[in-house]
Amino acid sequence: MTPIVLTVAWVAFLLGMAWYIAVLDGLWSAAREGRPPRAPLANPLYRCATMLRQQSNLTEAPDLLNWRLAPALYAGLAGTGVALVPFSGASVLADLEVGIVWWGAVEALTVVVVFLHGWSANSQLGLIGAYRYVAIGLPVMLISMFVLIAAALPAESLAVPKIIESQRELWNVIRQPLGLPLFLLLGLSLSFRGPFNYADSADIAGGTAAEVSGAPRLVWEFARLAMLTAVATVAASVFLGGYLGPWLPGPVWLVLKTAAVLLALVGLSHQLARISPSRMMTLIWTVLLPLSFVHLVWAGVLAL
Amino acid sequence: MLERLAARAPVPLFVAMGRDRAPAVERLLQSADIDVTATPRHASILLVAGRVRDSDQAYLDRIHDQLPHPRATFWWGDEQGDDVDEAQRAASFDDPVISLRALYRNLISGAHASETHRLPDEPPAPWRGKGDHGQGGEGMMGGVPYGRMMPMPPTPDIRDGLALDVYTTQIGPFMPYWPAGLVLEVTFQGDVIQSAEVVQPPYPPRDVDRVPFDRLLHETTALAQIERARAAHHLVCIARLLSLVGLPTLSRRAQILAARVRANETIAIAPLRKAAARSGLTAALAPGLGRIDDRLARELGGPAQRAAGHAIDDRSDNPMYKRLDFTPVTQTQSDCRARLAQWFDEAEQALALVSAAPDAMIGQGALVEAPWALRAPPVDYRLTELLPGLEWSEALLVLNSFDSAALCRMAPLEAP
Amino acid sequence: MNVTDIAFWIFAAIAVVSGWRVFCTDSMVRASFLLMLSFIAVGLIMVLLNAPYLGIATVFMMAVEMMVMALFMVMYMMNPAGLNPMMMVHQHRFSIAAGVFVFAALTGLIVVTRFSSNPVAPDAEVVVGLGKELLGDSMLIFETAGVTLLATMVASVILSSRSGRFGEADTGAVPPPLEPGGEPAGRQPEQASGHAHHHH
Amino acid sequence: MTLTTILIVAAALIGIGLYGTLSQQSFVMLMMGLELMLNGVMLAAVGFWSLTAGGLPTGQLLTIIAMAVMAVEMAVGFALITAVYRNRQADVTEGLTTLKH
Repeated sequence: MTPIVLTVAWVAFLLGMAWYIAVLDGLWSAAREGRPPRAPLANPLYRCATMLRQQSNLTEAPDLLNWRLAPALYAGLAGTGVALVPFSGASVLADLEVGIVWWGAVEALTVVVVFLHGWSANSQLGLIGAYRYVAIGLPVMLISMFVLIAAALPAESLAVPKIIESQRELWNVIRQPLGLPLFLLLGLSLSFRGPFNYADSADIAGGTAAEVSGAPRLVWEFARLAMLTAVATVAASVFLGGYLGPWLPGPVWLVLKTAAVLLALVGLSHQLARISPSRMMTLIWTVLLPLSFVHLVWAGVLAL
Repeated sequence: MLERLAARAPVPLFVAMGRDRAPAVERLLQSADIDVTATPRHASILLVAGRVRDSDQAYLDRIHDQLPHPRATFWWGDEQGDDVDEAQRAASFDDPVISLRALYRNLISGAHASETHRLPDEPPAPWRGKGDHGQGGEGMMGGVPYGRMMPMPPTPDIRDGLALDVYTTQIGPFMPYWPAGLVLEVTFQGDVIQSAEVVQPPYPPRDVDRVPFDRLLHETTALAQIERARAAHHLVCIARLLSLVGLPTLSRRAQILAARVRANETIAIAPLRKAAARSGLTAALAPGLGRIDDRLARELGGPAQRAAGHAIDDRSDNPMYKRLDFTPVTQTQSDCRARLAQWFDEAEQALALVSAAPDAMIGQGALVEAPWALRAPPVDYRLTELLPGLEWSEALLVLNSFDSAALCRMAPLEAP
Repeated sequence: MNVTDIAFWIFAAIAVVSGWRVFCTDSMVRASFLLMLSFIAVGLIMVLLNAPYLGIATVFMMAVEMMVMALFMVMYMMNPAGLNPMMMVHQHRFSIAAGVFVFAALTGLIVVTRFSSNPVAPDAEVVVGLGKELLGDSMLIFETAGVTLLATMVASVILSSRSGRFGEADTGAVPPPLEPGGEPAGRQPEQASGHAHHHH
Repeated sequence: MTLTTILIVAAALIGIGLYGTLSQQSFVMLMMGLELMLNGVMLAAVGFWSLTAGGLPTGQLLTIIAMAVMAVEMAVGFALITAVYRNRQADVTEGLTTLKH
């Protein structure tokens, strides 16, 4: 594929998957509430139009540069995450030798961007959301780094394409069974959904997004979906063999696997209750992080 | 094109819950055509449900001015005079969804003009700042923007003694998941509450929940009606907690159940309870969170008292209930978990009573326990003693683990 | 000038300007994120210099570090959320002179020195080389760094925890007297504390 | 992009860092100055490694060690600030006077 085709495919993939998640969200909640869904396919578009129609308001003395930049940066980070992943053996937008390290940087910068979004609006509930997010986001990021290092071990490389190629015989999800579940938690945390929604939850009136309206809000909401897509794409590639698969062409396999991971993520976000931030911190530091150590040791022993 | 698409979206609505809001408010909020937002910044229509105290008007105006254009206000069940446009009000017994949709469509297309600011859009005090971002000046403490207070001197943190700056702000009365009408002045360190003071007490329980109990004072009333009102009240309380722990879909299910109970339909609570338990609702409420001491539980009465293990219920002495072998359910722990379990148990028990004696009548003036403690004495305990030391999210759970009658009693206006 | 040169100059300008703005901005949060921007620009220069692992690891590490830094800033500056600007400097003229002098001296040295030229081959496997070095010949150095980090973690937890050596830190962990009934051992701090000072 | 230009940029970062370290009253801002100096050192190290050492792996190792030093500096620095703050409520250098006289 030429770079132009790849770029178009990349944009279409991000937009399409964001729409897919929004549709899934609608269907899942309708099913759980026991009512018919309301225009399930078009509803996300209607909502987009509503946000575009609204004025983008200002607060008193916000840090306007950071406030407007944060949604765009968040979406951009998600975009670079997806760009790391090859659609097929020969077509990858960003063929980075240290792809996994860049993904780590994406996670770290996401925490910064979300904090900035909450901080720069100059509003107390947004700031509480921002602080909470940092407290939870940083340790979850550590977990995902251990998980990804474990996945890089059998491939003997930090590049995403090589990690995919190393799964020709056996997918990492079977070789390293703890990896995918731990990585899915990262997905919920990076896009703050369901049990990990400490940044934008309703108990702090929308948190970091409490003061934003209009087009910037649309970008912010899209960026959350795009980040979830990025996590699912990386998960599909690192644990489920990415484009590898019989009969169908590679890109189709990647899309199918990503869609399946997204279904799991949406399900998890709707099915699990949120515990208080301090208890979540305890859970992460005392249970999940040690679990990721065990996982890394296990992967290391296997790789020997 | 954009307008046509936007007009078909669910109406983004911010609800300001007033006193005596319409019985159908829960039903409205779970309609798929309505999108209840957590902040006024995301809404296009400000729905004022019920009456608003005069002292809340200023808060309401501030919320109104936070709605992005195009925006409009809709009064529901408030006896606003004829000066309010027909398109922007509904009587409390009306279903306003159709009017709301029409108003929203006209707002989007421009047929209905967007409302202007109600308050002057200017700082509350004269500008006294400097600097790029307009917040202040120079020196060790920075500036004093708009003559506002600078941070308080640090106080030792409740948890680990690290003395840091605190931040004081007013919260309420129209915050989502917040007891309607309550205004607290809260001092935070991070998101931990250091102290709280009542500025305005919450609204008393709604009329809709009291109807069968008030009727009982002067006429014979069906047991089924009384118990249905109880189950509906408890389900609404449960729904609030479900929302707070991040299960909005289950919360809407509880609201739908409450509306159906009120509409005399036969429902089962067990599936909801099971789904909530499977989603980790109990795990989300830390054991011991919001535990109250025995004395307070006794003074509060009602479900809070029974959640503390005291089997005290007016229904125990009623001959009709005695005939149905009624014994009060109780819990032991007296914390948020126990009160939630108590609501579930009592709602299930109420529906069991309905199906056991669908035609039973209770004689006029008989003593029957209300969903909350109707005749409990004033409490010598303040909500403001319960909150310090809690994180914001925990504080909200604790607040919502009490019914509005208990909150009213715990949060009277402190004498100046 | 090729693309690499243009990119280098852009990143260099970002690194230096944002590094300078760190000490001019009046908000703590902005200061730490400006420093992060400076580090990111340097990290990207490293990528241009054929060190992709080091460059991107710098971005990754500094994003985390500056996030933590921002939180600490807000915690310890008597300034809610770092939203109020302030200017807190001492010996300002001397510091400027020292900074300019060091820059001028280093630049002078750099300009007069002749460096040998032996650039890294474009097709060299630098990441593999670094990995082999870290876990091969230089394993001892690498492990020493690891153990040092572990010791640091232990030390910082001990230093920052509430329970001090002689009782709770915030109530004043006073060492016991050397003779019974005497003055506490060690030097006593004066009562004037930095913080109380600001609230005059 | 020659070694000279890279080193001049690094020198500028070190100079600014030194200015910050000497001029800032707040502990945390002071640490920022130190970090900026280390930033310049890292850039210089990678510049030397890339353009004069012909890709010798130990050159990269030096930068990794500089990063570790930065992490140590930061962790110990914050721990000390917290300890001092608990004791004295001090967050600026003038708040500490016991080593004077």
